[in-house]
Amino acid sequence: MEKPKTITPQDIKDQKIYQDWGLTDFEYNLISNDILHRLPNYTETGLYSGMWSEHCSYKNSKPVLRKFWSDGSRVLQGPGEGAGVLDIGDGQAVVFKAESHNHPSYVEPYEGAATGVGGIIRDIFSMGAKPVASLDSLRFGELTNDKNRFLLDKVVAGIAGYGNCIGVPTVGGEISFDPCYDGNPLVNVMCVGLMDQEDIEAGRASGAGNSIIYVGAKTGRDGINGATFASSQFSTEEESDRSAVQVGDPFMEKLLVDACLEVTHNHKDILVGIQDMGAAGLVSSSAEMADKANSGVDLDLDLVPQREIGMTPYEIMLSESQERMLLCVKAGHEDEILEIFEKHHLDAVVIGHVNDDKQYRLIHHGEVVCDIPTSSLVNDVPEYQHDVVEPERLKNVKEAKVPVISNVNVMVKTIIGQPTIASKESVYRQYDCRVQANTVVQPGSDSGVIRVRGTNKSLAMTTDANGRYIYLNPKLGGQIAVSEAARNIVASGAVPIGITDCLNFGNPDDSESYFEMDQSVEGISKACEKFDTPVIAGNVSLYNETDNKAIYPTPMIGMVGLIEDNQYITKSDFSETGELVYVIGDTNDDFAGSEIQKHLEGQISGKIHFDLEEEFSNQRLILDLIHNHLIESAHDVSEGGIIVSLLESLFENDLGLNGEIDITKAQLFSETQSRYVVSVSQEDRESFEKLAGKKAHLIGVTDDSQQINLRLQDGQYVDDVTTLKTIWKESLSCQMKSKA
Amino acid sequence: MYLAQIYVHHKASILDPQGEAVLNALQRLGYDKVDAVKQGKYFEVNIQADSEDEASKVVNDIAKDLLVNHNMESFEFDLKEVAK
Amino acid sequence: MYLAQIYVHHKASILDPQGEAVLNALQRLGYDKVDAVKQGKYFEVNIQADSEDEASKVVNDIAKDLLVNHNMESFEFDLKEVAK
Amino acid sequence: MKFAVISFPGSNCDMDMYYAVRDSLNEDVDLVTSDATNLDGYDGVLIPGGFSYGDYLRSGAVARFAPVMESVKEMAAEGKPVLGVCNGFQILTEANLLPGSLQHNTSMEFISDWSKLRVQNNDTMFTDQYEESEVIDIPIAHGEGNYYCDDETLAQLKANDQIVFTYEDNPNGSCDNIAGVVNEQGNVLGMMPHPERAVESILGGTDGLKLFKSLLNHVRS
Ligand SMILES: Nc1ncnc2c1ncn2[C@@H]1O[C@H](COP(=O)(O)OP(=O)(O)O)[C@@H](O)[C@H]1O
Ligand SMILES: [Mg+2]
Repeated sequence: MEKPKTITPQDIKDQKIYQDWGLTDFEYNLISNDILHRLPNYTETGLYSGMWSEHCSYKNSKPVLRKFWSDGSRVLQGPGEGAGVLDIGDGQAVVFKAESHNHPSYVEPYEGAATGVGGIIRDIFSMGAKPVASLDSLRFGELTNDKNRFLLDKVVAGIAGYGNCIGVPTVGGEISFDPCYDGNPLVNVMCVGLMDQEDIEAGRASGAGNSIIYVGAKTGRDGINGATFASSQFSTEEESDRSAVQVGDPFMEKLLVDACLEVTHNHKDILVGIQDMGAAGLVSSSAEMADKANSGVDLDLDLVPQREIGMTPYEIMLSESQERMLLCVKAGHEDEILEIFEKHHLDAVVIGHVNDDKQYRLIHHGEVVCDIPTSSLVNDVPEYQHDVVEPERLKNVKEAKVPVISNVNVMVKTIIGQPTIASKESVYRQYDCRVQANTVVQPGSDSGVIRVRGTNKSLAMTTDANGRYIYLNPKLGGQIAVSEAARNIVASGAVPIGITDCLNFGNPDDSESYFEMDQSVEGISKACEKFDTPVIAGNVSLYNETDNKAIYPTPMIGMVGLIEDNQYITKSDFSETGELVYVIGDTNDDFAGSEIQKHLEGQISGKIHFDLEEEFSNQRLILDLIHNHLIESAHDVSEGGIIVSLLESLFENDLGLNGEIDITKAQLFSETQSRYVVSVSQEDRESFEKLAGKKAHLIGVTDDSQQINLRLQDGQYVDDVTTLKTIWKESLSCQMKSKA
Repeated sequence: MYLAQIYVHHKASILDPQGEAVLNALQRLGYDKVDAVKQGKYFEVNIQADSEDEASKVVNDIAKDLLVNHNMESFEFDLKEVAK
Repeated sequence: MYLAQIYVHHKASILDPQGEAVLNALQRLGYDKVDAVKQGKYFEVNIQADSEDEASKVVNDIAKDLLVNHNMESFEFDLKEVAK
Repeated sequence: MKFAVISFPGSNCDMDMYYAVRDSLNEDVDLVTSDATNLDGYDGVLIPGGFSYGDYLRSGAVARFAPVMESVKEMAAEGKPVLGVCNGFQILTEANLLPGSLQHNTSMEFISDWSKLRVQNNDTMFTDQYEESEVIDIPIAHGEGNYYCDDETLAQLKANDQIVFTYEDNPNGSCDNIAGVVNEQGNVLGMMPHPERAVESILGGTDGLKLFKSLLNHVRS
C-alpha cells in the first residue's frame, strides 16, 4: 500500500482508490457530495470503507433481516446490541449470540477459529453476562482431500485452544461434510452467558466530557480492514494478498472477562457503556457507541496503545487486533476504573472524550485527521434492494428416487461410517466441556445442558443447519433448520425459548443466491413464530464463494431452551434392558437431500416434505411425555434416518434391540422430519400409549444380546451392535489419519 | 547423515502472546535489562542425505509442508554433517 | 545491546512427544529420509548490556530461573551485539 | 476449618474448587489471589486447574513466581495439606514441591473425558476414605498431563508409596500410569484429574467427594 501522506483526497477521487477498499462510485459520491460536501481524506475514506462494508453495515442483508420475528414475552434485548437477552425468571437472564469466522478460518484455520471463539465471548461479556458455554457449527469439504483434513484438524485445535484456556466449556456443536464447502469451510461459533437482569449493559457513549477508555491488547497491524475483506468474494489467486493474521490471546481475554465483569457488576453507577472491538476495530466500537447515544467523540490516536511503530491513523482505526474493549466512563471517575484493570494486570488508558457536537473527530500527532458526522458512519450507508430470482432447479421438482438396497447390512455400515454421520467424539474430546462444573449433559446427546447454579433450572443448547434441505427448498429448509434445533432442545426436556442465527450464503449480487437467503429467512421466521422462539441475535456471512462457486445456502440456527426443573433433563441413550422402544411420528419415503441419496447418487435432488403443524404437535407431545415422567430417553431422528438414531441410542450402554418395524429397508434411511425415538419402561406402557396415541409406533424391546434384530416390511435386519459401534466411533478419526 | 537445526520465529507484525508473557514474567522477576522477547520453535532433525544440497532441499520441503506456518512465521536453518 | 538466541531442547534421554508427533507426521507425508526429530523452543531476547560477559550472565540467569525446565531440558545460546 | 483456593491470573477452575468446598463439603473457603503474601489462618491450600499466565512458556512455569507461592511453601513445610489439581499439579512440580514434570500428552491433543483411576495409596490424608485399590471415575481435561520423572525418582516414589493415583487406561503417556503423587511427607498432593468436578450426581458422579472428606477429617483431627 502506498504511503498515505502522499495520497491526497483528489488522488482518491481521481484514481478511484476507494474502490480497492470496497466502496462503490455511488457510495463515494454520496460521501463527498451529500454527507461531507467535500472530498474525504485518506483516513476518512478508510473509515467509511470499513463501516460501510457488509460485515459492519448489513447494507445488503437488512431488508431480509427485517423479516425475522423478534418479539416474544421473554425478550429483554433483541438484535442490535452485542448479543440478545432473554428472561429466564428469578431475575435472571440468558444472553447468547453466534458468529461466523469462515474466511479467516480458511486462510489461517487455527487462529481464525480461535479468534472466532474469542470474538463471540467478548460479545457476551460486553453485555454484562458471564460466558457459561460455547458451541461450534462446522462445515468442510470431503475428508478425502488433504486440505480439508488439515482445516478440520486446525479449526478444532483452535476452538479447543481458545475455549479451554479461557475456561468456557464447549458443550455442543455439529460438523458435516459436502463438496460445496471445498475452499469455503464454515466456522460458526455460539456463546451463551448468564446474568442478573439488573446488570444488563449497553454499548453507549453519552454525556459530553465523559471519558473513552481503551483496555486490553495493544493495537497492531492485524487483520487491517478485515471487515471489508470478509465482505468480498474469495478467489484462490488472491489468497496471498492479505494483512497480518490476527492471533488470539485467550489468557488476555480471561483477564478481560474477569475485569470487565467486575466493572459491570460493581461499578454500574460510573460506567456509561461498554463494547468489544470486533470487525472494523476501534472505529466501529467507538462510532457505534457514540451514535447509539446520539453523540460524537474526540479521540487522540497517540494515546492508543500500539504494538508496532509508525502506524497510520487508518491502520490504528481499522486494525482488528483481538482482546480489546472500549468503555465510556463518567468524567472524574476514570481512576477507579483504571485501578480495577491494573489489579487484573491489564493496560487501560483514556483515549478521548464524548463531545457535544456529534462529530467523529480523530487527532493524530496533533493534527485533525478525521472530522465527520458520527452518524454518517453508522446510519447513512445506503441499503441495497436486490433482485430475487427463483433458481431453475427449484421449479417442477420431482420426487426423489427411492434407493434400492441390495444389502441392508452393508448399507447401514456405510452410512454410519460417513463422516457426517459418524461419532464426533474424536473432536469434542478435545474440548473441555466440564469446566465451570455446571455441565449436566455433555456433547454426544441431542443438546448440551448446563445447570443454572443456585437454582433447580437448566439451559439446553444446540446448533443446527442443513444446507442440503435449504438448497432443495429454501423456505421449507428454513423451517426445518429451526425445527431440527427445537427437536434437539425438546428431546433433552427443555422448552425452546429463542434463537440466534448465522446466515452463511453466497454473493448477494447473484439474484438466485439472494432468493435463497430471502426465502430461507422467511421459513426460519415462520417456524420461530410457531415455536415462540424469537430471533434475538445473529450474524451474516455473505460471499461464501470460491472462484464463483457458492456453498449450499447454510443458515445456522443456535437455539436455547429452558428446563424449569432439573428432574426433566432427558438423555438420548436407552439405559436398561427391557425398555420399550417407540418411534414418534410416521416414516415416509423422504430421500431428497438425505445422506443415503448423497452417498448413492453423488448429488442431491428432489422434493422436500415438511409440515410445521405436525412438527409442533410432536414436540408438544414429547414435552408432555417428559413432564409426566413417561419416557426414559428421547432422541430426534435426523441425518441418516431412523436406523442411525436407534443405533446411537443403543451404543452408549451396549444394549441390543429386538422387534418389528413397519417400514421398508430403504425407509430405515429416510429422513422424514418431526420424528423421535423414545424408550419407555414396561410399567409406564399404558399411560404412555394413552397419551401418545396414534403418533407412537412400538418397534421393539431393548435387551442384552448386543444385537439389533428388526423385522421389516421387506425382510429382516440383524447385526452386531458392538461391531457397528466400532465403525461409528472410529470412522472420523480413521479418515483424518488416512493418507489420500 | 545431516543434522538440521531449524529456527522458526514469528514474522515481525504478528502478535506473539508467548513472548509477551515471558517478557512480563522476566520483568516481574526484576530482569529490567531484558527489553523484548520473542518465542519461537526450534527443531533438530536428522536427515539421511548424501550431500548438503540434498539435505537442504529436504529441510526447505518439510518447513514448507509442516514445520512452519507461512502466514505467520519464517525460518532459518543450519546444517551439519554428522556420523550415522 | 545484545540479541541472545536461546535454544531449549529436551535432554537426550527423555522422550519428546512433540518431536515424535512431528516425526510421525513427516513420515506419513512420505519424508522417509527424516530419521529423528526433536522439538524445542527458540527465544530471541534483547538485552541491554555493556559487555558480552554481562549479557551472557543475564542469559544464564533467565534460563535458570524461567526459560528452561532443568528436569527435562537443556539449552544453548548465541550472543550478537546489535545497535540500540 | 478454613481452606484457601488460590486464584492465579488465568486460573479457570478456581470457582469450581471453591464451590466444591463450600457447597458439597459445607466448609469455609476463601478465594485468595496469587498476589497475596500471607495464608495465615488457613488449614489447607487448594491450587486449582486452568491456564495460569496462559501456560504460555510451560504450564505452571510463571505461576511459581507469584507472591503467594512463598506462603504455599511455608504451609507445605509446616505439614499442612496442599492439593494441586491439573494446572495446580503442574505449578507444584515447577515449584519443586513435588517431583517430576508434566509434558504434552503423547497424542499432542487436549483430552477431555471421564477416566478411571486406581487408588494406589489410601493411607494418605487425601485418600483414607477410599478403599485400598478402589477404582474411581474422575474427569480429566488437559493437554499437558503426561507425567515424567527419571528412573531414580520413580524408584523413590515407589519405595515411599508416593504414587497415590494411577490411570487404569493411560490417556496421556504418563510414566507408570501415574495420575497423582504426594511429596515424601505426604502432605502435598498433585493430580491431573479433577476431583472437584465429581462431587455432585447431577454432574455425572461423586467419586471425588471422598478425597475432600479425607482431607477434612485429617484437618479436623
Ligand atoms: N463440533 C462439535 N463440537 C462439539 N460437539 C459436537 C460437535 N459436533 C458434534 N457434536 C456433538 O455430537 C452430538 C451429535 O451431533 P449431531 O449428530 O449433529 O446431533 P443432531 O443430529 O442431533 O443435531 C451432539 O451432542 C453434538 O453436540
Ligand atoms: Mg439430535
